[in-house]
Amino acid sequence: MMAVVTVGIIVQRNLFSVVVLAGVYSFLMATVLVGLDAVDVAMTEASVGAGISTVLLLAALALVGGEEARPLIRPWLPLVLALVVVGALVYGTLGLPAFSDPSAPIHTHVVPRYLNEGLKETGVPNIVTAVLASYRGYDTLGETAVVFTAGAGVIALLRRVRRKD
Amino acid sequence: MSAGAVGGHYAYWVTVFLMVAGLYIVVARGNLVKKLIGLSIFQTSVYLLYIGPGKLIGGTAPIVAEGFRVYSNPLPHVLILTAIVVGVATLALGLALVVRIREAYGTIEEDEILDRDREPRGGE
Amino acid sequence: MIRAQLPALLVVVPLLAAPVIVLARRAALAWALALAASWSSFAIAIALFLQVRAAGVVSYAMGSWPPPWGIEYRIDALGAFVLVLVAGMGAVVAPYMRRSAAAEVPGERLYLFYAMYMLCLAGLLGIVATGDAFNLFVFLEIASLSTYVLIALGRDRRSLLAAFQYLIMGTIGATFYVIGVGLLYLMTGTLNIADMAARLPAVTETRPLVAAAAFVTVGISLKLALFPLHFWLPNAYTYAPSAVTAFLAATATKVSVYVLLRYFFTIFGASPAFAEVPFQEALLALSAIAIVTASLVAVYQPDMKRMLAYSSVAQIGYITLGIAMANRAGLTGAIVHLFNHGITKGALFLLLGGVAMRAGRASFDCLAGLGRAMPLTSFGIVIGGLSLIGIPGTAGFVSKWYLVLGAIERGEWWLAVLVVGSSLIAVAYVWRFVEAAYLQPPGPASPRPGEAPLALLVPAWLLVGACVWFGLSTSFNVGGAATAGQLLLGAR
Amino acid sequence: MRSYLVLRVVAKLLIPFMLLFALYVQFHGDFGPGGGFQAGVIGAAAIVFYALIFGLPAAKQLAPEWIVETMVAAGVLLYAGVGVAGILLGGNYLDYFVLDHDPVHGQHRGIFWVEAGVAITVSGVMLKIFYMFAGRRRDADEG
Repeated sequence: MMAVVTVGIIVQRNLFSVVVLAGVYSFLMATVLVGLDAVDVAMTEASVGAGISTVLLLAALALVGGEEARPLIRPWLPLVLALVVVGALVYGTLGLPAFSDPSAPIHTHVVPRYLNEGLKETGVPNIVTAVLASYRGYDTLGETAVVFTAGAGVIALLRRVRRKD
Repeated sequence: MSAGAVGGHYAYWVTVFLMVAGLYIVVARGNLVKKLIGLSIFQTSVYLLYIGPGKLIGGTAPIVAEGFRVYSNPLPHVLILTAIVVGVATLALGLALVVRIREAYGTIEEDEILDRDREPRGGE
Repeated sequence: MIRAQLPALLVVVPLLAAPVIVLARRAALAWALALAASWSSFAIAIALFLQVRAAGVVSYAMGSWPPPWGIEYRIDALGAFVLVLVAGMGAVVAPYMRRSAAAEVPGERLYLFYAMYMLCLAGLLGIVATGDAFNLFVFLEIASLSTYVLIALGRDRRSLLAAFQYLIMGTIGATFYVIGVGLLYLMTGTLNIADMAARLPAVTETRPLVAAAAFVTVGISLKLALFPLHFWLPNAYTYAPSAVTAFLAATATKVSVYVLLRYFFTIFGASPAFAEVPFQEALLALSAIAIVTASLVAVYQPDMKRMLAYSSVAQIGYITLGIAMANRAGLTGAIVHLFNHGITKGALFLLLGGVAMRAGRASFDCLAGLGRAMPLTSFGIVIGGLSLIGIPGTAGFVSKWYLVLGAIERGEWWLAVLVVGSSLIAVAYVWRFVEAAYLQPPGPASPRPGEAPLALLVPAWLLVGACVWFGLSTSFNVGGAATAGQLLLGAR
Repeated sequence: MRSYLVLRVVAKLLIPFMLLFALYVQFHGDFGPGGGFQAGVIGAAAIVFYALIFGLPAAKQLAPEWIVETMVAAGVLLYAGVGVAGILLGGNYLDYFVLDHDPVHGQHRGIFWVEAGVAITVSGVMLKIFYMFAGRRRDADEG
């Protein structure tokens, strides 16, 4: 399903439809994430990935004009690059543990502590929020700083300068 | 590759396809906005790489409640929340740059911009 | 009590300064805050260096959660050494920035410029100090995003395109890094670098490890501007405001080298799976090509800043060459060069900033007759150029000496010849400046006689002095590098 | 902004619930899915939705430019401030145990304030970016 949407994005020339397709793509991704029990992430992907980025893209398109020029004349170079990366990736994933075997290292090493003591230590049933805010709270501070940087950066770039620069 | 293993690796191969599709758009297309969208597709494929293996067949969402024993792995979810936010931040900044480039050059096609640069060095 | 909190304060002080600056909204106040924050983080970096010299490794658990569960700040000899370089450059560039940025960045955006500078400093310090793989990615993003904005604030319209291209390349690099960390997480179950290194040998499945190593290396070398992936660097350095170029040239690429060292030796060195994978040889070949071609391209550049940008790509080739040698002398040479090149390139770009401020551009036609118009600046550039070549008595010589030593130790003569030979190419492009500045009469475009403002000269000359001082008394930089090299090799 | 009667009525109905939902997501984050980011984004989306329907100037009265800009900085300061409070009270940076006599309650308090900081910054940034893009277009038309 998502593969079809992605191919659509590649082929599509009119930018407006590409943006809409990107929105559809994000919503599809959100549904897949719900299927994978990633409820928090699905919600974020839906609201942030589909909502805000589509709004931003549309706002930018309004300023930038929605038509795309003819595609690149020599597409074979990127294709070759893409195929090389495919090879490396498939090679890499062969050795990975199967889809959901509980014996995989990620389930056995660090996570059990979060799951078992999470409620006792932080009193927060939603382990994801507990890990996000408390166990790895510093990551989230960095993340908020990233959002802040983007915000300040956009202000710096787009603030109208009185004299035409 | 026994059927089980192939089934097990389906999630990875979807990730691989999306990753490569995103990369292809960024490299092949000249339009700056298209590049940014390709970039976000490339980033979303990483989410699958993290969260796919985190799922346990019998498990439910990692919210501790009575009656549930097996939970999916919450750690990748935390990492992906950060990755989504970083992706949107980069997108917002990229779009701001595209708007400024559009005003400075009048176009958002990479090759046209490069031609405009080869003119006599105006705008110094 | 404060001494125990130093690792956290090191990053938090500049990180906190940025929002306060955005609230302050006035450029003068913003500059004062930026100065105070960068100097205090420099002081903390020095205190940490002393702590590490005494205690070996400083470990700090964020939020009091023990390491594998919470995020850990882990500063060892190598980390402390790079921290001093980054924080030092931050402290030196901050006073320089007041005049130079005011001339190049439009007034309303100046206070945001300082906020971005603070975030970039916090990001870079955060990358070096952290002991957690994913946290490193978060701070890598903070540093990169603020760098894109800093570059885009340049006066020239081409700085926008340079920033955009760097954004695309940088984000791809960062995402490659995340894929690498994801694969490592899937195999070891932990994100803490030290914990990961401990658990890696136990992992039998080698294929994903090799893929993870490939992804992390490609991702980081994109940020490092290693030879085939360096296309964003010349434009970014040339069109960015000169204060930004100086700061980036001295720190951004060096931090990526630190990450490469950290991954190569601490994590991948430990597991036997990498013995047969030809990483070392590939890196050796790439750095050799980088040194030769980048130096050659540098000789034919019309613009001095772009010439120095290509020379940066070549110098980074030296550092990766030292890493690829993987023996004690080579590694010490790489780490020492990381420090020396940081100072030298920082000094050169700061001086060029003075020229750009007075003459509007830093291209060769307006450098003619600089010797008389701006004697102090051009003399400083000459000393910096000598250190770039590696003339005995300057910092550059020390690192080249160790690199040659490492090459001989490995018995590969062509490497030693390469290092010395490419220094000759460096002589060529430094001579181009000397010839333009001293031998040619002042052309129409060259600046009216009159020195660069004091606020620009003092920091620049501080760095030029450092070049010479570290060339002569090598206790600090070689000592620090040797212990760091020993630590990394010891980990193998 | 031409006025669409139907849109305006629907908007009047929807927006209060969107804001309410944003607050719900914020405070319910501990028990169900949700947290600072989602709450911030949904809040910002509600106001953006309002701006689209009732026009930018109207939205700017609702959330004036300078308040949004202070929100952008205030959220990060709040978050880092919680961390500094942890240090002052004796723990490491971002240590919630020391925020209250009983550790678990301390965690609750820490997580609450941290999530609030995140929500403020995220909604501030999203709104500010929207104002910038929309404002730009308005000037571009007149300029």
